[in-house]
Amino acid sequence: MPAMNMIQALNSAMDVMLTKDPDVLVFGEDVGYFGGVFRVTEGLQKKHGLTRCFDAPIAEGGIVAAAIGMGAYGLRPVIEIQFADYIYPGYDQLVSEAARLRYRSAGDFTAPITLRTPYGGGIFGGQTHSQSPEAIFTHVAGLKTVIPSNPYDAKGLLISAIEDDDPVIFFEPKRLYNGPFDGWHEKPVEPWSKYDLSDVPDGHYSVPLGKAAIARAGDELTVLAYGTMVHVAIAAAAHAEVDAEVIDLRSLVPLDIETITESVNRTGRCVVVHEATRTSGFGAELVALVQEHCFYRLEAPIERVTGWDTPYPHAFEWEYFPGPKRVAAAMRRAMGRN
Amino acid sequence: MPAMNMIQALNSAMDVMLTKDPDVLVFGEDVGYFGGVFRVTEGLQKKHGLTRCFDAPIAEGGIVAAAIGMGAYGLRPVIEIQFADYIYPGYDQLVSEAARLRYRSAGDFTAPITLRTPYGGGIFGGQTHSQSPEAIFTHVAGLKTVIPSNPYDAKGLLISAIEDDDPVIFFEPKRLYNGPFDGWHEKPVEPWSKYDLSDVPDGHYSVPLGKAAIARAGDELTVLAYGTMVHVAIAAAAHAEVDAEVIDLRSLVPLDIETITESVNRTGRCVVVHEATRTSGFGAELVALVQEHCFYRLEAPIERVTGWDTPYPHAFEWEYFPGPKRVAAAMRRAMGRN
Amino acid sequence: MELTPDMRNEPTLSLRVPVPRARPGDPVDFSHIKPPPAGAAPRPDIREEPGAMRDLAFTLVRVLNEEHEAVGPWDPKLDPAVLRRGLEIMTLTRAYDDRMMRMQRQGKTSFYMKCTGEEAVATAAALAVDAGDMCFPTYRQQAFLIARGYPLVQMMNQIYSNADDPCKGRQLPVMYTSKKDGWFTISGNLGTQFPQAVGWAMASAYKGDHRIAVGYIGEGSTAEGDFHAALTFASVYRAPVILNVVNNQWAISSFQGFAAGESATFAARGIGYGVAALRVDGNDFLAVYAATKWAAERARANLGPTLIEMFTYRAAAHSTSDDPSRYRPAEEPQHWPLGDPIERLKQHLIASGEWSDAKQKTLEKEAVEAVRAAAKESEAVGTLGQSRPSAKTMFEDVYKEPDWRLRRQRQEVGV
Amino acid sequence: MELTPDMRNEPTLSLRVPVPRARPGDPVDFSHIKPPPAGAAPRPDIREEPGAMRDLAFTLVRVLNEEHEAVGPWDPKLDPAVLRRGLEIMTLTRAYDDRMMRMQRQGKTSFYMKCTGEEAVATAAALAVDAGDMCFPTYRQQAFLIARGYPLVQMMNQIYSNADDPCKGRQLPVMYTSKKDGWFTISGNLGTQFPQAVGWAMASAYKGDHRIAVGYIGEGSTAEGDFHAALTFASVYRAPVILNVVNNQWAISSFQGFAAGESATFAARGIGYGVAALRVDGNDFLAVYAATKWAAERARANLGPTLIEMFTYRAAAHSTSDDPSRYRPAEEPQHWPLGDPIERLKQHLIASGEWSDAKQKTLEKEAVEAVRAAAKESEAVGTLGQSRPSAKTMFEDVYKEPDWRLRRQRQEVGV
Ligand SMILES: Cc1ncc(C[n+]2csc(CCOP(=O)(O)OP(=O)(O)O)c2C)c(N)n1
Ligand SMILES: Cc1ncc(C[n+]2csc(CCOP(=O)(O)OP(=O)(O)O)c2C)c(N)n1
Ligand SMILES: [Mg+2]
Ligand SMILES: [Mg+2]
Repeated sequence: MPAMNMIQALNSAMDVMLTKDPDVLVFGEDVGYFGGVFRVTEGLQKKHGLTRCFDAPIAEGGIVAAAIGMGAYGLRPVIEIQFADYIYPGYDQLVSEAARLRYRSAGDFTAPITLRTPYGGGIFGGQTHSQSPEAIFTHVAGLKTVIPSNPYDAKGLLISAIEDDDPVIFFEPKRLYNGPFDGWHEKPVEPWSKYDLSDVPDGHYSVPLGKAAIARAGDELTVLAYGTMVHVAIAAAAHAEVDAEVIDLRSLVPLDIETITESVNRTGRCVVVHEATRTSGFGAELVALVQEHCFYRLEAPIERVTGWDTPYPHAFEWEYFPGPKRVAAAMRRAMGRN
Repeated sequence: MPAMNMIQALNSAMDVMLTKDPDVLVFGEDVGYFGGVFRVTEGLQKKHGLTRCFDAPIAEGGIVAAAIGMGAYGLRPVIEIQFADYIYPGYDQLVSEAARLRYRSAGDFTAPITLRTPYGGGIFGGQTHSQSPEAIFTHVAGLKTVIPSNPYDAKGLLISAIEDDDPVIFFEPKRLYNGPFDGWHEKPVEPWSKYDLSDVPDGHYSVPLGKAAIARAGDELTVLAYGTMVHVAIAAAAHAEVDAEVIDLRSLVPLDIETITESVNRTGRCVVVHEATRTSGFGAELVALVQEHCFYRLEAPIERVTGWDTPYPHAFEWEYFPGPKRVAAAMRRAMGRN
Repeated sequence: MELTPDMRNEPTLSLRVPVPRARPGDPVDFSHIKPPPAGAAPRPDIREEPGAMRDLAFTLVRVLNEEHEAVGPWDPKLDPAVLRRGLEIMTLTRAYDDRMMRMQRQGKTSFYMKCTGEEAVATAAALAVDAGDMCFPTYRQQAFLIARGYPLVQMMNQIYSNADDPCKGRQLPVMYTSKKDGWFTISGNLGTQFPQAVGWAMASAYKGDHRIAVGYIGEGSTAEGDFHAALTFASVYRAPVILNVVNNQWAISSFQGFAAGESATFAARGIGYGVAALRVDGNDFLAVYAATKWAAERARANLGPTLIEMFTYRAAAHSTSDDPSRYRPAEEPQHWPLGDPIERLKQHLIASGEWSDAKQKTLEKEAVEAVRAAAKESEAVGTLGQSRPSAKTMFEDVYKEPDWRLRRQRQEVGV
Repeated sequence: MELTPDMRNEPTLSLRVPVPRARPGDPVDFSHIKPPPAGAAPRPDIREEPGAMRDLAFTLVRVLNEEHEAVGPWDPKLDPAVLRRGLEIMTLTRAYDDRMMRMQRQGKTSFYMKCTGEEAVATAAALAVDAGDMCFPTYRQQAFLIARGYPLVQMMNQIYSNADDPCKGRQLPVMYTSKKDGWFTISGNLGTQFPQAVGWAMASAYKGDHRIAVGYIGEGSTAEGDFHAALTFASVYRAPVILNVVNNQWAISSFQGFAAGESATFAARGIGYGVAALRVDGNDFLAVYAATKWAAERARANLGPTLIEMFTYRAAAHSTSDDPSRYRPAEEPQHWPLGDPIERLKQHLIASGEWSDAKQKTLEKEAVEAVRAAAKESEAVGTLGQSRPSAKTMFEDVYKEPDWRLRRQRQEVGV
């Protein structure tokens, strides 16, 4: 099996789906001839043709709206929003339309669209190239929200998203595109090819939505994480010397509540991590669910390690990013070992 | 003191501020000559003139953007979004601009705008006239989010919001405009004039942002609520026969964590209620905070009573609305009395 | 020395806020509306470049003259049977509107919206396009759905959110859906469906289909960003779509000046995108038909989108929640210079010997009867609150399959 | 029997996706750009109705002819001192761009964006408006800020996010702010500032001020809903604002066809809103100056907004993250038919006996020197990562006063 980085894996997922299903098409700003600013769609236009992978006007709302219309017709559009920070002009179409089409029409119309967008910080992108807006989609009934943490899942989940009959917001951790990143930002980056999860089959396969993965098995404490933070959590466990079970949620909606509950009921301790601002982040929902489901097993308060309640500042990227030190400190607090 | 319903109290707040500060102006769809579809701005144009209270194009994004430009100039615009359900086209301007102007310019520019909008269900408005999107604003660093529950607070909080130098999203519980509503929807509605909190002074006064109120004192359990749900919680306490302390948060950001913590540490039990969809609603943040601050005093899982994870369906309004029965059931569960 | 602005002898700036010509109590003033004579506007070949027909955005395509004759190059030369069918649909729509409005007043439903005075806009368009074409309506094109033969009783079931409501009680009244009839599910959010129509049309083109999309937006809602997205995408991808702006002069209480309608026509918006644009007398059934047909031919010939401003007047209240006498002279509707679409088509048919006042009376009676019969059937199922779909359906269709949250929430409701 | 579409003898639909005339490897093709002769466009009185000057949206206002003379009604007849000042600013801007680009390549900062080839667009406008007017720039109008006399060293401090950065290390490089210099804080989000400029102008009008706003947007970004909001609000409230579309042909890798630039000009967008619209040779300093001056006079006389398409070319990469040779012929910039703005202004000054090649050489040397001196000063404070504001500032300015969350979070960081 070829070693793929996350960019290649995502590209392969679209390539496979474009080949398999004539109703799949891909569009977005700069995704056509150029292949996208992160090169995730590179070569797709050349291989599949001008009308199957093409550029779009700089109008995120229009891109989503056009995709909804196409979905209503019967296509499966895959759209790219260049940075998650630029998704807001499309928010109305996603919330008021894509999410509700099936419900309001009692199944008469649906919007089987996949919206891909790179999210997260750690690339010195400043406040408009670093955001993690996943929470505001998880609040919306009718949308699914998916975030992979490695090439294998990226491809398998993206294929599932494209094949899914509901609208899926697919966040790509851009800090992981070229290699895993554990938050020790001064260490050199290792390419994905050194990791097992870069063994990505060339052809079609899928990873189901709604099924979490155990990224690191452990017994002392449960970490709930997704995307970039999965790797940070693993690094933090080593740093904290805590035998943490790191759950890679993979999809936030639908959420694999069983895996979460089983783990926390076993460990009795839980740390939730994400890069997004803390207040009303998806971590709040996770904390709420864990305390609802595991209250009587909890031995310590559930900790949240998150971005601060500020924008993502350019020069203070590493103070903002919830790196392994902060996660480790939370783990130790949760263990009563501080 | 005159008895005012909430509409009159809000109108009076704007009247007072238009009179007091020439930099205050009011605009939005249908708010000028007509006085707004809920008549909250009635008479303001006539009294203060065409350029101080006027209609706007049907462009929520444009309304917010214009207000930001005005704020940058030095005005204090008060804008109305006709229904909270229609706020999403303005979301980008609120999140990417209003919320960040001060931060990104290091205080060089600010956006002292107040955005008023009616929210919530219970008026047979169907899914596009019933939403409660407060959570998606509380997630955004730089925005304040305020929700009054009675005429006195409505006026005092709105004056505070207009005088505040940061952008404030001011949600008006439309089900409470004409009288309190405790969720027993088959009971006749009583007008505000029968209630003390309709004693609203004519002139200028303010209720500070960030200070919760004890809507009902109690010792057995703490309910965290805001807007319409304050009244439902009080009714539910009676129905459940639980001596609940009902905290009316009044502002979600800034949040009065002290009042919350003090109460829950005392009662050891907590129920959080809101009308918005459950997942990633502001209730999740409240649960997270309470378990972070009061973990060792909690005697039962914190309960959430919320709207379902569906749109707000026209014919199933009362199944959707988290009425006193559902809140009471949660109280009794929290008390171990079910 | 440079003069600073306040040293110059300049007036100060002042903020201009649009004001309509007449408010309650003022005399009606339509003196600014000067409809050109019927037949005057040229009809370009569909292959003409949009840039060569910009003038059509500033005039008014009209076919019916003062003598009720069809004149000029836009006369679609329709078979009288089609005209009678149009009259029938419009008459039925008006009867339907009247009854549903009364039903709301009687508390049988929560809300209703009439299209009185605008019936031709949707009716003629529906007859001018093909059955497979998809309509992306606003809440004011019920005549289009009626023209497609959708059963009145189903419409009423939706209005009543009753047990047979095709929307399963989820939508506010008037938000119909019917994919098989080429009718897109109506959104309560203004404007959103306009660029969706373009996306649908792009999909049809992508698939090498023949079907086109027909989108609608109110003139007030053209201010939304979605309007601009629709025009941009339609132009860039030359989508086979007809984009209709229904300029009925009012957006609830705001006159069209608040959508920049004082400064230019809405059809003129097309010019900046290189989109062919027509401005049409929306109360002239024949003009609406001809313009729609022309636009449909262009679209089907891969010549791209057409923007049509349907110039008309909202004769009734915005909705049952509205009272227009608070913001416009009560007599304004009667003075609308372009008349009533039903009356005008009727007169044309009479003038051409195809109709009579007596026949119209009969038609009206039949329409009222048809509505009454449908109402009886629908009300037997139930009006709002009397019957409704099973409560468990409330948790369905959020996703194709409910996840654990929805299953659990449904259990909590006990259904 | 009615013919269904596929029974008709019609071609099937097909989706049209725009394609630029030349890709890497292809010969450069600017044959579609046919600039009219300088001096040909009429210059209407500022009081003229926008509807009477629609043609100006389809031509190109040009002043400098092939012989480097200023000709025609738009000749602003500028004092040579102003022209030399313009040349100075443009030359300085280019030197600044070159150095900062190199600094990024050397790892001294994370990101940079040049405006090479577009210097006249911002420079001439800055000189044509008043000091109190507020500029709402994109990231490509640095020449405007330089023209306002803002210190280069401050700009560099921002680029380096160093201890003296006026944005306190919070913003991506090039996102300057300076209220006192009439320069609005730049947003990373495209388009958002365009309707804000209108709001600012409305506020100025509301207060009976004299100041106007000058907004900028790239041609690619005109597709955003914000562009439409700006035009709508400017038209409705007749705001004293100049709305500039900088059409530099490219939006990263997408040519202007993806913003509907193949079907009409960007200036033509103004027509649909009844907004006065000019299309201007953006590489002609005199034309940009004259058009801006005209628009400013209109605005200050309460005559409302003007939309100006600045027709130019992005000669450099989009940003330091971009490589244009991947999507356009590498030689395209050299073939741009409207030349280089600095070269053209220089030749004009030489032709009018006000300048020489030798003087230009000196000016260039001085510019490089000025930039070097500023860089020395700024780099002494620190390049990216070498110095920065105190980390506690990270929690300031989220609100006027931090709430308990921010105080607690700051404590957690230990600053
Ligand atoms: C996004 C959004 N904003 C506001 C509203 C509230 N609203 C409903 S109808 C209406 C007026 C629409 O006027 P117009 O577009 O002219 O259509 P008409 O009613 O005249 O057919 C408004 C403001 C809404 N439904 N959606
Ligand atoms: C809302 C938003 N969408 C996308 C982007 C990413 N982006 C940055 S610059 C750019 C191209 C802009 O092109 P144009 O408007 O023509 O301006 P130019 O760069 O040519 O000056 C894009 C797509 C963004 N910054 N903001
Ligand atoms: Mg209207
Ligand atoms: Mg550009």
